[in-house]
Amino acid sequence: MHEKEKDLISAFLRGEVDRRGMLKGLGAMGITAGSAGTLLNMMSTRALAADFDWKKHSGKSLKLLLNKHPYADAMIANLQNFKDLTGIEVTYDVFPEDVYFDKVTAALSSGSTEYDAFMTGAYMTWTYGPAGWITDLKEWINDPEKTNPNYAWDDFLPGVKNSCAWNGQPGGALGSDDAKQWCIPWGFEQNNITYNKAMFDKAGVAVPKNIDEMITAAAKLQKDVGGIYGIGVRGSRSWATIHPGFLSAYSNFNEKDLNLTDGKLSAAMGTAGSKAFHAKWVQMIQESGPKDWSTYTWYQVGTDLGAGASAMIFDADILGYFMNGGDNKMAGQLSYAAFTANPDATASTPNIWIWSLAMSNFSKDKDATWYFMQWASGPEHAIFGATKMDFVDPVRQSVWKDEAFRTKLDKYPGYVDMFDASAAGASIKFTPQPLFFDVTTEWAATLQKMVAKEVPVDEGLDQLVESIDRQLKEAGLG
Amino acid sequence: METTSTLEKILRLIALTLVVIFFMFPIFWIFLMSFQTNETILAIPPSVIFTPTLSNYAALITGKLTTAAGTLDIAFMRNLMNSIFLSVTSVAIALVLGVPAAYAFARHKFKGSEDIAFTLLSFRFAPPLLVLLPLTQYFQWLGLADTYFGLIWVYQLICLPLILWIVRGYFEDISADVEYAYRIAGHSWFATFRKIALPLAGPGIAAAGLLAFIFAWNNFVFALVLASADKQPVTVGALAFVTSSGIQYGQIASAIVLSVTPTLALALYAQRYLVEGLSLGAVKG
Amino acid sequence: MTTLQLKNIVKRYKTNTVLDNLSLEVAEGETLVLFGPSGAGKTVLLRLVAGVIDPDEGQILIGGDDVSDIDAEHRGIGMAFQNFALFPHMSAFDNIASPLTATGSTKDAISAGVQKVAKLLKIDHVLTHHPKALSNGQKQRTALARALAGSPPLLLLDDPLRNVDAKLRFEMRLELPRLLAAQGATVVYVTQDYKEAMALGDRIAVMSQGRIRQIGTPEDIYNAPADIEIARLFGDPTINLLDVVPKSGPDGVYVELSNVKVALPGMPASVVGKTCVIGLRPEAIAFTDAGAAGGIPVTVEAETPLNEKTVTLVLTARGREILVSRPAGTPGPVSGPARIAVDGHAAFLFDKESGALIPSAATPMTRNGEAA
Amino acid sequence: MASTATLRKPASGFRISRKMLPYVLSLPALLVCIGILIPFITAVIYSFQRYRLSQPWARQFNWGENYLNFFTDPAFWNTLKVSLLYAGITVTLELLLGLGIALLLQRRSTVNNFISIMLLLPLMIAPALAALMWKLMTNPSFGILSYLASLVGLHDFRWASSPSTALLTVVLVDIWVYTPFIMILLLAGLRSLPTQPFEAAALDGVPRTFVFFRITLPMLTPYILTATLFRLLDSIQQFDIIYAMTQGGPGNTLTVFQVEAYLNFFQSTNVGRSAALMVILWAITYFLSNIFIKNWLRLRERARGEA
Repeated sequence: MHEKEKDLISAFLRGEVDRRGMLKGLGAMGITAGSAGTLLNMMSTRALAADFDWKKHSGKSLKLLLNKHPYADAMIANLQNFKDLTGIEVTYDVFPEDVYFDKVTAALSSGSTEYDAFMTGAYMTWTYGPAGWITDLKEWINDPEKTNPNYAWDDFLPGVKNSCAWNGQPGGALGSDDAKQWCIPWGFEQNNITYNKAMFDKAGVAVPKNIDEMITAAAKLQKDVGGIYGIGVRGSRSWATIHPGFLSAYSNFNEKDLNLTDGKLSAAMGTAGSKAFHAKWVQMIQESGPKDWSTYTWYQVGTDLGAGASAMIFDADILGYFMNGGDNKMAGQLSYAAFTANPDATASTPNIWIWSLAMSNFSKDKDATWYFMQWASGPEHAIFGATKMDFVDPVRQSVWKDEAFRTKLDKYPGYVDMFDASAAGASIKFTPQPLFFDVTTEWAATLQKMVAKEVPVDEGLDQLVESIDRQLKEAGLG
Repeated sequence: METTSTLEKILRLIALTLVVIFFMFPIFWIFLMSFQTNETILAIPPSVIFTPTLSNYAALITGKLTTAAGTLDIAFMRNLMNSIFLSVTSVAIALVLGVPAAYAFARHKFKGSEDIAFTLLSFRFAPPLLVLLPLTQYFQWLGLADTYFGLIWVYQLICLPLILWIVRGYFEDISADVEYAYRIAGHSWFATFRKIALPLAGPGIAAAGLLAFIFAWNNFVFALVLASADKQPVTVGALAFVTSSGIQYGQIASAIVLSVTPTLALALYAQRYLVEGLSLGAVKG
Repeated sequence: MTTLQLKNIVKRYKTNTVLDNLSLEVAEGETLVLFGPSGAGKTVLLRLVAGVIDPDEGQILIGGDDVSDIDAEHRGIGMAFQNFALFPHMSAFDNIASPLTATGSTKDAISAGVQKVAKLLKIDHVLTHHPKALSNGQKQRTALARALAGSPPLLLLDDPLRNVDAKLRFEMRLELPRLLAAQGATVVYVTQDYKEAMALGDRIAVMSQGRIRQIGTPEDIYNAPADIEIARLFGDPTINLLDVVPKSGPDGVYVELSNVKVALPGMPASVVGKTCVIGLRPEAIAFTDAGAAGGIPVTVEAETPLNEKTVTLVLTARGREILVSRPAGTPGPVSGPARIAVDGHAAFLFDKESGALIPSAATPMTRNGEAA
Repeated sequence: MASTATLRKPASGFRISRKMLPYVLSLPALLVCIGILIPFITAVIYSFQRYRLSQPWARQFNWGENYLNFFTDPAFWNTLKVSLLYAGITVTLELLLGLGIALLLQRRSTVNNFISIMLLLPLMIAPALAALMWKLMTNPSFGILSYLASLVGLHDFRWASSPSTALLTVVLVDIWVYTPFIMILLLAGLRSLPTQPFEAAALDGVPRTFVFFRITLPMLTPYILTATLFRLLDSIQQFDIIYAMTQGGPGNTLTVFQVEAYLNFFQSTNVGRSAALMVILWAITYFLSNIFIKNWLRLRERARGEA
């Protein structure tokens, strides 16, 4: 490598040149953005090495449990850098998403020492944490001996970071002072609108601004475009139906899943506001949702949008992101918008899904594991993933400020604006408690009954409240 | 029975055609899908007109899969090898263990034989989910977790009862006198078992083995829970095409085609045994 | 050649006692026929001897040695089965060779052995066939050849002629004694056919319901059947059985047949007044002249000439059927009224209730069977 | 020849007695399986505990409480009902269809043999993958089956997504996957029946329906029992197809035992309740198979007696 190039990169790393300037400079030297990224990483590695003993655990080996996901792919693509940096050998098991969490539960519940760290969602830590399977990471984050000075814990989006911290008390506020950091956020998903611009234009429909507009827009799209349905949302009998668009909109109306009074939890879906919202949601699906909505998961919602079978989705922004590429028929034709369901609300408050990294309590070498975790969630890898791979949505504010990343998102019209509009309000809206999956599964089943007109909305919610209160009591929480 | 009228022949033909259409159409459709990309698979309305591509098979065999989110490494061929290894070994061991036991139950009405036979069968109806958690824990302690040995042991739960109960029927249908004759002629029980009982029950053993093979092949919960990624069978491997950036239907279809091929080859090879062989009395009373 | 002894054998299947305290001895070189109806326990007995099943109680001795600890393959037995029990997946040659392969003979020795016995049984032309391709008679001969091939000292033949047609059975019945004699083995032969039993057996053991009812030479059994059942089973034409009530006269016990007194010399007085059945072999009855004393009047109904004898069916005044036999070629009435004379010495008297033979001082036999 | 020389004594002193032999033969199989008995017993113990993985501190024996709770839990009764209904419908239909197909293929011919092997194909596809494919084929937008249904006027047929047709759809997939299993066993049974009674009946001009119900069916009964037993055991434990197609929905339409237990275990991590559900399922299958085995043995014995 030429000295000039090295100098430029070093200047960037010292903060003297901004990223764009550096890339421009490198480009002028005849180096493409792709190889610039690699160069940058190599240089970063050196820069990192300068002020922290990365080699402390050299010669050790770690094993990861990963979900087949673009985040994991990005990490694997960059993994050699970590090995070079630390001398730690890393192996990994990747399992299909369909069975991933079954594998995690099986491995952890049996106390397997095989895996040191693994990918998880924040919701899952509400089980794993109290079960004693994962480690509170605060101890490491706050220890300058163990965490490199460039890690910048403050750089993480606060809503996201806090959503991964819980004090273990049923109903305890996420991110409270006594909260334990069960996992480190890696990448996350905000639930907003992804829409098919051409269809919107054809039907002459504007991007909906609230739930009522969404209902009418979806109906009009379905009617005017023809051969498609208006809006894609998930509907399977699973927690996954509740957490994306549905809960995002629900909480925008300041409705809650559970109430906490005097340390006791009780179902909160029985309010008038909740019933009104449920009625609208159900109506929207009945009128303009997918015909076989009750079998819809992430995959079907995305596939339909990508194949041009639906006009919009109210789901994870990164699902819309994926559908805008690859061999999807609608690749390059999708746009994004933040969504504020409540006409009275000032901003979007999406519920979020956070792919995170957690440390197994059964890990044989937690310090070495933390080395991997801080690298994998560190700023350098975040930039690499976001710019070179599909590591959206990144959880570090610095990445969102990164010019190269923002430029990359130009191909996704409205994505950056969508993010900026809703990031502040983005957090987990669920009440953290160990019966999370019981509550959400039953909630989804109730929605299915309502959509199938097996039960009226009011009555269905009353039954749901009754049943959940009973289960909470049975578990000693209510 | 052979006095079939023309009308009846036609009716039979129609019925058979309907049966073949019902059972074969989805297979045919999967086969077609395996030569398509998602773009044509997800056409509205569905269509049979497409330019066939071998890209799915190429992706599976080379282990490189291009998706909306970049190129992924997949271990499908390794999964396929695992499936073959696990199923073949499990069935082989189940045969080695199960056939002599079946012989014992068929030939020797010994004290408690029905109870033991029933106990062995009862393992088949213990829901796998029930034993899964304790099993993973015990395997952890015994160091059997993440070993082929452990997996093959657990697979016996699937294979052994099936083989035992089907082969038992075959042995019972062999005339005892034939075996006595060989014994009396001066041969040990083992020689008799090997030279008389085994060859005569051979078709039944082949048929039971094939059915056990199919059930072992289709299982995945045990491997998923008990082993790491490098030991997963094709049933888990094929789920890798359900990615967060979309379901790769073309690859799943070709994965199904590839994964069915060894079993189908085995079935066609053992055709004689399967259809004729069972007729020696598999389940006969 | 060896001896076979069974001592107090008991075999039960669940609650059903198949062999009930059965004892039996077979002498060296002897051919013993086990005769009895199906379900008598004959086949079970053979299997016990062969060693493929174990007795619940009792001892089996071969050549004087207790064999309860010796497996079937070491007992030195040849056995032929009623259903042939050929190995369906082996050629006739391999079937017959099976006792020879077990001893580890050389290929040539096996081949020579098979050829020899196959020639003897006239099946040397079908040795390459599988059982499926053999006729019933060939199967039967193959089965027999297999039993003989190893030159076993003890040969168990389980009704080998049961499943072959009449002609073949007739041929084999003539052929077998020669074969068995040539073999020089001790033989236990099971059959349900009295002629076979008479033709083949040095002695016959009559079995029913798990017990031996009578044992003795064919003549013994013929001349002194232990009960009505045995009397009826043995003999062709069948024995004449008539209900009688013996009376006491000056010359001893007598019975009346069509009001004609027939003296039964040597009968004990205790039978007087009891309901009995008299058994008269057809050859114990003869036609007499019309004027002779003690002649019983009958009507001749039909005559059947057999090879060496002529059998005549006659009716008594009360319409009871009686068979009369006389050596072929001797004169006799063909139709119409006639008189017959009964040889009281040759008559059997059975207790009607129990069916047991009532021993007479004149009966030339020693009782055997269950009492043994 | 000395008479004792006729006994060929065994060469070595080691000898497995006839009484021990069957035990020796069946022991390895039993030992291999008995290992599984330990986790099984452990699981039964779990079912008598209050045992949620997410509340390890609250783990304790609550004896029959998990079971007692079922009595007042409408979800449990629904599960019981749905499971039995599902098993009943699938096994009945598969039996009828399998028997019908076996009768169609009864005649021995190359074509029939080939068809019968090809019909096994659905069985060879892992049920989870088969369900995935069916889900695609019944998708209202891209699904070929939905398209074909719309051609015959069924425009709004919702397949697995409507409570009124979900059971039907899942049963359809189950039939598609598992009928071949019954078919192949019954076909083998049919082909092994002795020919004489049928020839005699044909000569006497006995009506064919009479022949079928009075000769074919009774003679086939042992085969039918075995096929039904294995199918019933699997069907009442169905998971793959239902979970992949509907996850137990819509509503609680298809929350069969295994789906409930799976969700209880893997998602709610309520081990105690999950184990109790499984133990009840196990008890049901034990009871059912006991009935079947008894009948099977009785039929075998009868067949033996006639032989």
